[in-house]
Amino acid sequence: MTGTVLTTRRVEAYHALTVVAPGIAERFRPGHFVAVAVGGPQSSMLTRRAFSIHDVKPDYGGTVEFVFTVRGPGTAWLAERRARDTLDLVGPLGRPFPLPRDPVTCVLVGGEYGSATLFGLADALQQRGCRVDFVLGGASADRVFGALRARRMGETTTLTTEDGSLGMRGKVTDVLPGVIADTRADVVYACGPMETLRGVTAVAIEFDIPVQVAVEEAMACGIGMCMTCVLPVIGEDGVTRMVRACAEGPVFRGERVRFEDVGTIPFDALGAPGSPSGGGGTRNVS
Amino acid sequence: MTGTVLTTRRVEAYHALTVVAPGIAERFRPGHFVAVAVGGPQSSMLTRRAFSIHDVKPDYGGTVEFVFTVRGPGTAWLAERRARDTLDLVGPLGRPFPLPRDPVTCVLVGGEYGSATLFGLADALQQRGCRVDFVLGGASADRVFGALRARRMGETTTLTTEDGSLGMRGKVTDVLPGVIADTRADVVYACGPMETLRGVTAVAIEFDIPVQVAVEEAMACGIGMCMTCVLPVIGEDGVTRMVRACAEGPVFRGERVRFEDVGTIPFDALGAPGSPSGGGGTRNVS
Amino acid sequence: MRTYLAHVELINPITTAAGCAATGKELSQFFDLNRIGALVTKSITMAPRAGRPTPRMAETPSGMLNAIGLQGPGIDAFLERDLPWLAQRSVRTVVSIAGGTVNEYGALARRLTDAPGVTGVEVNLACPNIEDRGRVFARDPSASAEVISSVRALMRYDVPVIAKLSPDVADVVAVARACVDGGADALSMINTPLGMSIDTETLRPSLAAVTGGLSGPAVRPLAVRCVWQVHAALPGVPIVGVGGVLTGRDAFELILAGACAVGVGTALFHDPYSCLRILRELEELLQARGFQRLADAVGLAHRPPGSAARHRADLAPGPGAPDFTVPPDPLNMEESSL
Amino acid sequence: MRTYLAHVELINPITTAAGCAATGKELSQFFDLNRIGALVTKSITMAPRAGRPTPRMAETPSGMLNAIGLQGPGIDAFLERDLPWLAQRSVRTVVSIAGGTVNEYGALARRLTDAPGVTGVEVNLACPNIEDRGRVFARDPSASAEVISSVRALMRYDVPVIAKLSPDVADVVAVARACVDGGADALSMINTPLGMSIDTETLRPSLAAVTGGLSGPAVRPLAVRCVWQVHAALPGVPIVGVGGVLTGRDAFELILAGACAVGVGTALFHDPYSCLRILRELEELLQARGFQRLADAVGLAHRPPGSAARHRADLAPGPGAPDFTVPPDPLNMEESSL
Ligand SMILES: Cc1cc2nc3c(=O)[nH]c(=O)nc-3n(C[C@H](O)[C@H](O)[C@H](O)COP(=O)(O)OP(=O)(O)OC[C@H]3O[C@@H](n4cnc5c(N)ncnc54)[C@H](O)[C@@H]3O)c2cc1C
Ligand SMILES: Cc1cc2nc3c(=O)[nH]c(=O)nc-3n(C[C@H](O)[C@H](O)[C@H](O)COP(=O)(O)OP(=O)(O)OC[C@H]3O[C@@H](n4cnc5c(N)ncnc54)[C@H](O)[C@@H]3O)c2cc1C
Ligand SMILES: Cc1cc2nc3c(=O)[nH]c(=O)nc-3n(C[C@H](O)[C@H](O)[C@H](O)COP(=O)(O)O)c2cc1C
Ligand SMILES: Cc1cc2nc3c(=O)[nH]c(=O)nc-3n(C[C@H](O)[C@H](O)[C@H](O)COP(=O)(O)O)c2cc1C
Ligand code: FES
Ligand code: FES
Repeated sequence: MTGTVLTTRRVEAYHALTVVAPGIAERFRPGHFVAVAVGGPQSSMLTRRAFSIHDVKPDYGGTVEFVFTVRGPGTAWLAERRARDTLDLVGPLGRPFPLPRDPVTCVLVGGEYGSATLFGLADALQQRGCRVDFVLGGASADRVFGALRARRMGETTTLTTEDGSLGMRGKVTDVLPGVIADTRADVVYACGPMETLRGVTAVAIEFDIPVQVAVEEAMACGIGMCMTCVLPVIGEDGVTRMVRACAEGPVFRGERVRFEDVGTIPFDALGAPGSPSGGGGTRNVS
Repeated sequence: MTGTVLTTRRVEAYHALTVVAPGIAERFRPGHFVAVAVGGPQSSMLTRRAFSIHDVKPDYGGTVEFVFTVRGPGTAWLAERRARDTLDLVGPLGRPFPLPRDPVTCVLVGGEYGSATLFGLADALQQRGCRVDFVLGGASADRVFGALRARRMGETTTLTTEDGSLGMRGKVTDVLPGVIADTRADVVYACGPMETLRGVTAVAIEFDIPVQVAVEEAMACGIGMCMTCVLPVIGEDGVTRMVRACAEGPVFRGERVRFEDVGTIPFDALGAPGSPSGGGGTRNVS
Repeated sequence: MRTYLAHVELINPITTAAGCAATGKELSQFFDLNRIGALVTKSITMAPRAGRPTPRMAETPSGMLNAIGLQGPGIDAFLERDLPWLAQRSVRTVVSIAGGTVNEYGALARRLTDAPGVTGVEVNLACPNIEDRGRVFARDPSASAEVISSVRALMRYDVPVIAKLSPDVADVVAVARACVDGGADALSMINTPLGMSIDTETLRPSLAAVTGGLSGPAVRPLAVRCVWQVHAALPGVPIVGVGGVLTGRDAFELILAGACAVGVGTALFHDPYSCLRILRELEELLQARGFQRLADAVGLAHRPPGSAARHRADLAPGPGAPDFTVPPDPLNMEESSL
Repeated sequence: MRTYLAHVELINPITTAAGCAATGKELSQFFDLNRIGALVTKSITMAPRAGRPTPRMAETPSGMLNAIGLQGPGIDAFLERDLPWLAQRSVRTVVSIAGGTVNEYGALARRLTDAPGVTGVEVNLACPNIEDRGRVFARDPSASAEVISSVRALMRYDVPVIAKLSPDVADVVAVARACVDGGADALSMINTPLGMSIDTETLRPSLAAVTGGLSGPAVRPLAVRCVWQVHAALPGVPIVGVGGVLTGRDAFELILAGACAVGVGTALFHDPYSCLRILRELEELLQARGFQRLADAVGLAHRPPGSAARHRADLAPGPGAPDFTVPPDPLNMEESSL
């Protein structure tokens, strides 16, 4: 689980770390993430930080790269790592993107660093003969991740920024309907802030095409044990359950995620306090 | 209080760090120590680590060097520091060695890394025309600190190791009586483990010459506020008090330190539970 | 490194802590669950529970707060799906149970008593008592005792009942004693003390549930103290030490305080292999110090000072030194009673 | 950034925590003591006290244990030497007092009532009550109330009496309420919870006194929770928030929970300038968020959710979204009563 940092680089507003981790690289599938320990041996920060895997390469037996933005002390610490430092990672984790059997047309939508996870996916899709079009957005030009690579890989690439500094002014959801219509897309894949995923899902529903979203929920373990990362998702049986973003996700069918109710327990969820299924008030309080 | 690490070096079994710290270097007197924060910004280690100042130099406005052995996680972290890292130090702290007015003969006794503090002292003594003789010891050759420098500075230098790998086999206290007799020493200075200081003090008392010892007690603050570093010391008035090694010390007259009672509250100490002075049982328990 | 939890033998003292290893399946991806002393399940309730809204977790210095709200499938699904999965693999399983009334705990025990594969039952007492205005059972010796005796009465005689105690009390020994009097075969401590943090950006509590349980190394000093106090008062009662164990050293610390088994919780989130690592480190520590059996180390730190050499020999009074040590301070009951 | 401790105005909310700034002289080498809201002295006892044997300190994850045993010169020396030194410099001084009986606390109040330079009296209730088999006052509402009313009765009417509470209780609100009923003008919380660590080399407790008080960031979640609970129950009572404050953010957290002043303890050992740094950071945080007065932030996190935007807008239900939020769980009294 301990890997050596091979390279560090800045990509616009983001940092990227490449770490030698053969065990993770080997089993990687697009949509997987890693959970990274931060702060070193005597750190006061106990919980791992989750990052989508951006890229894997065969060098040194296998490397993984992830891209991140500095948010709090954990990512600040990561941003100070240098080549040859060691890093403690667990992975690959989560349910990856499901791939279509047939060579269909796919629109890949990325918001901010959410784009990082889409290139491995594009690769896998193209290997199956799928057509890939990108829609990438961010607050400003430096927060749109991977525009160049998207232009190289995608049939078309549409960029948006909220301040208009790159591509169209606006959000990915503003341009998405046009792209779906133009490309006659069969399926949408998306990764980005929850708000973006909600919008993308709404658009896909409008066009009546399937949408796969990779969500981001605060996580303590990343391996399905702590139950902190749950969100309300409607099951095959129509029942809403609080499911773990790390174990059942992070990739879900967008239509199944009750985006409006994230951060709540919907009253009709299985085991909700008011629900007929029960769910008395018992709780571990101290 | 934040200084940049200028150089790091290994000296036998020890590590040495030189840090740019003009404010500390400027006010340094032999016997002073620094209190160093360990573990970086999100460290779980809250208390500072105390180290005697080994050397100060005028480079870069003033540098201080300290020498240390890896004991626990804090010193392990320090041992990993590299040039250009920053280090957070408070100092100079403590009561330095008092210097004799007259050009007398001084024996300087150092055990293990305790020797580190003696060279600044030797310098100051020699500037006053004192004769300086060294007695340095340690468990093994690589744990005797500063033998070469002592040989250069001292009139004589006697080395001891417990395993006989350097100098005489035995302890500094075994050879000290001979050195005092040979040099007709007027005063003894000592720094090292408590056991060594106790022995050195006993020898000095036998010869009826004054002895100044720099003690080492576990410290949380180093600046006289937490009261963790106390030991029983007999005052001018003959009354034993629990005094702070960081503020009233670390240098004490050896005869005044009740070495046998370190780690206890002697029953006749001011405010001891059984003592007539009172000291009821009131205590902050939670 | 065998140990006993009441009359039940465990192959080693390392267990998971309740609620920190989900159903066991997740952890079994990382190691064979038979290699640890026991798997403690999350607390099972009668009905399925969706738990609390998110955010459910907040990181704090050397710890974390959680307010999961006992999300779980309820006893039926547990008995149908999760327990058989564990039983098929012969995983020694301690089932943790939680309820809102004495009867609910009893009903859970009744459901478990005939279930195959139950090595022990741990009673999570840190739940609000509906019948006493939501007062937490674990904070009240008599309510705790009532729950325990109800569970003990209904549970198969050869399955030990373990009472899980909270540190948020004025006198943990009183609660421990009440539980033992109520029939507890063993005690587990500590559950998480109640804590809270506020997000200084949103100006609101970090957790949707406002308060939550504090776990991780930050609380280890509280766990060591509780284990110490209870072992001193009730030396014959087996204790599972839980709280902030990250390393073999930490497990050893709880064992020296009086625990004969050690639960690993938050550490599992940081390192899914931690149980095995801790076990290995503990074995090494015991070996290095010449212990033949785990039992020889249990509660060892209680023996009178002087019966083993102080580490820093320079601080110990010399052999012939006058006995100037401090006379016992009559008012420091906290220590002098130990 | 003025604040009020009962009717006494402090120029700012940052104070030292009792027992963490010695006599004040030590700290005055680092900054002018007049720049902080108040200096809280270490707890003064009637007689001089030598304290506990060493080791008195053990580092723990994000915290430390201490068992100093109230070493100090006694009230006579304090009134002769330490208090006049502070008074001459016009340092706003809150004198902390500690006793083993109700009478001893009263006797201390009597000695202080005419002493010039006493801005407030803080009553350290975390002392064993000799008359009740060493039971700690702070763990017993009625014993706490008795001490407070004795001190209040004997202390000059215009000097506020502050009760310092411990978190080692099942119900901190009950103790707080008893103290206020007993006449406390303000409350200070938290004192250190009782903890312990064992040295795995010597196989003995790390502290000579066996157990000790846990302080530092590790306990901040307990402090925030106690301040929150007490402010919710007694919104009119001024609270000094103490426990694990290292930065302005931490002070702000306690203020949002309901504290109108903040004590800095362990942080002073790490950084002797920390009081001023924390003050500056707090000022910046308040300014950045547009607060004009400290009072506007006190207890602000209690306002109903929704009256300010959630930070992670993506998690907040949209304006037209159906109200699917969780109905109050009748059993979660801990939160629902707040
Ligand atoms: C599946 C998944 C994939 C992710 N991929 C990326 C990525 O590729 N690039 C990137 O920059 N970020 C990504 N994130 C978000 C990233 O995990 C957080 O930004 C990071 O944990 C913040 O840590 P911090 O110490 O800087 O902040 P702090 O706020 O100090 O973190 C405190 C605690 O909260 C948790 N936390 C806080 N915010 C988040 C969040 N948004 N998501 C999850 N946990 C959080 C942390 O894990 C930690 O336990 C991803 C999150 C998830 C769940
Ligand atoms: C005045 C003074 C001068 C010192 N000079 C030197 C020196 O020049 N070189 C050197 O190698 N060491 C010196 N020491 C000892 C040094 O402070 C400890 O070795 C160091 O603090 C251990 O830290 P740690 O994290 O490695 O160990 P840990 O055991 O993890 O430390 C835990 C805590 O205990 C305290 N502590 C533990 N042992 C000691 C000790 N012996 N003295 C003081 N505090 C202790 C630490 O400060 C810390 O708070 C000196 C101590 C004092 C008091
Ligand atoms: C996420 C989480 C969930 C928990 N769930 C339960 C539970 O269901 N039942 C229980 O008795 N304790 C529960 N606990 C408490 C732990 O079992 C344990 O007592 C506590 O976390 C202290 O140990 P640690 O520091 O090793 O985590 C939970 C703790 C955490 C962190
Ligand atoms: C070394 C030390 C000595 C203390 N002495 C006292 C004391 O004399 N009286 C008191 O009421 N609290 C005392 N305390 C408790 C502090 O005032 C404070 O309540 C506690 O340490 C939590 O705050 P902190 O985390 O900022 O240190 C002491 C704490 C420490 C660490
Ligand atoms: S992060 Fe722990 S269960 Fe998902
Ligand atoms: S180390 Fe704090 S008083 Fe000496």
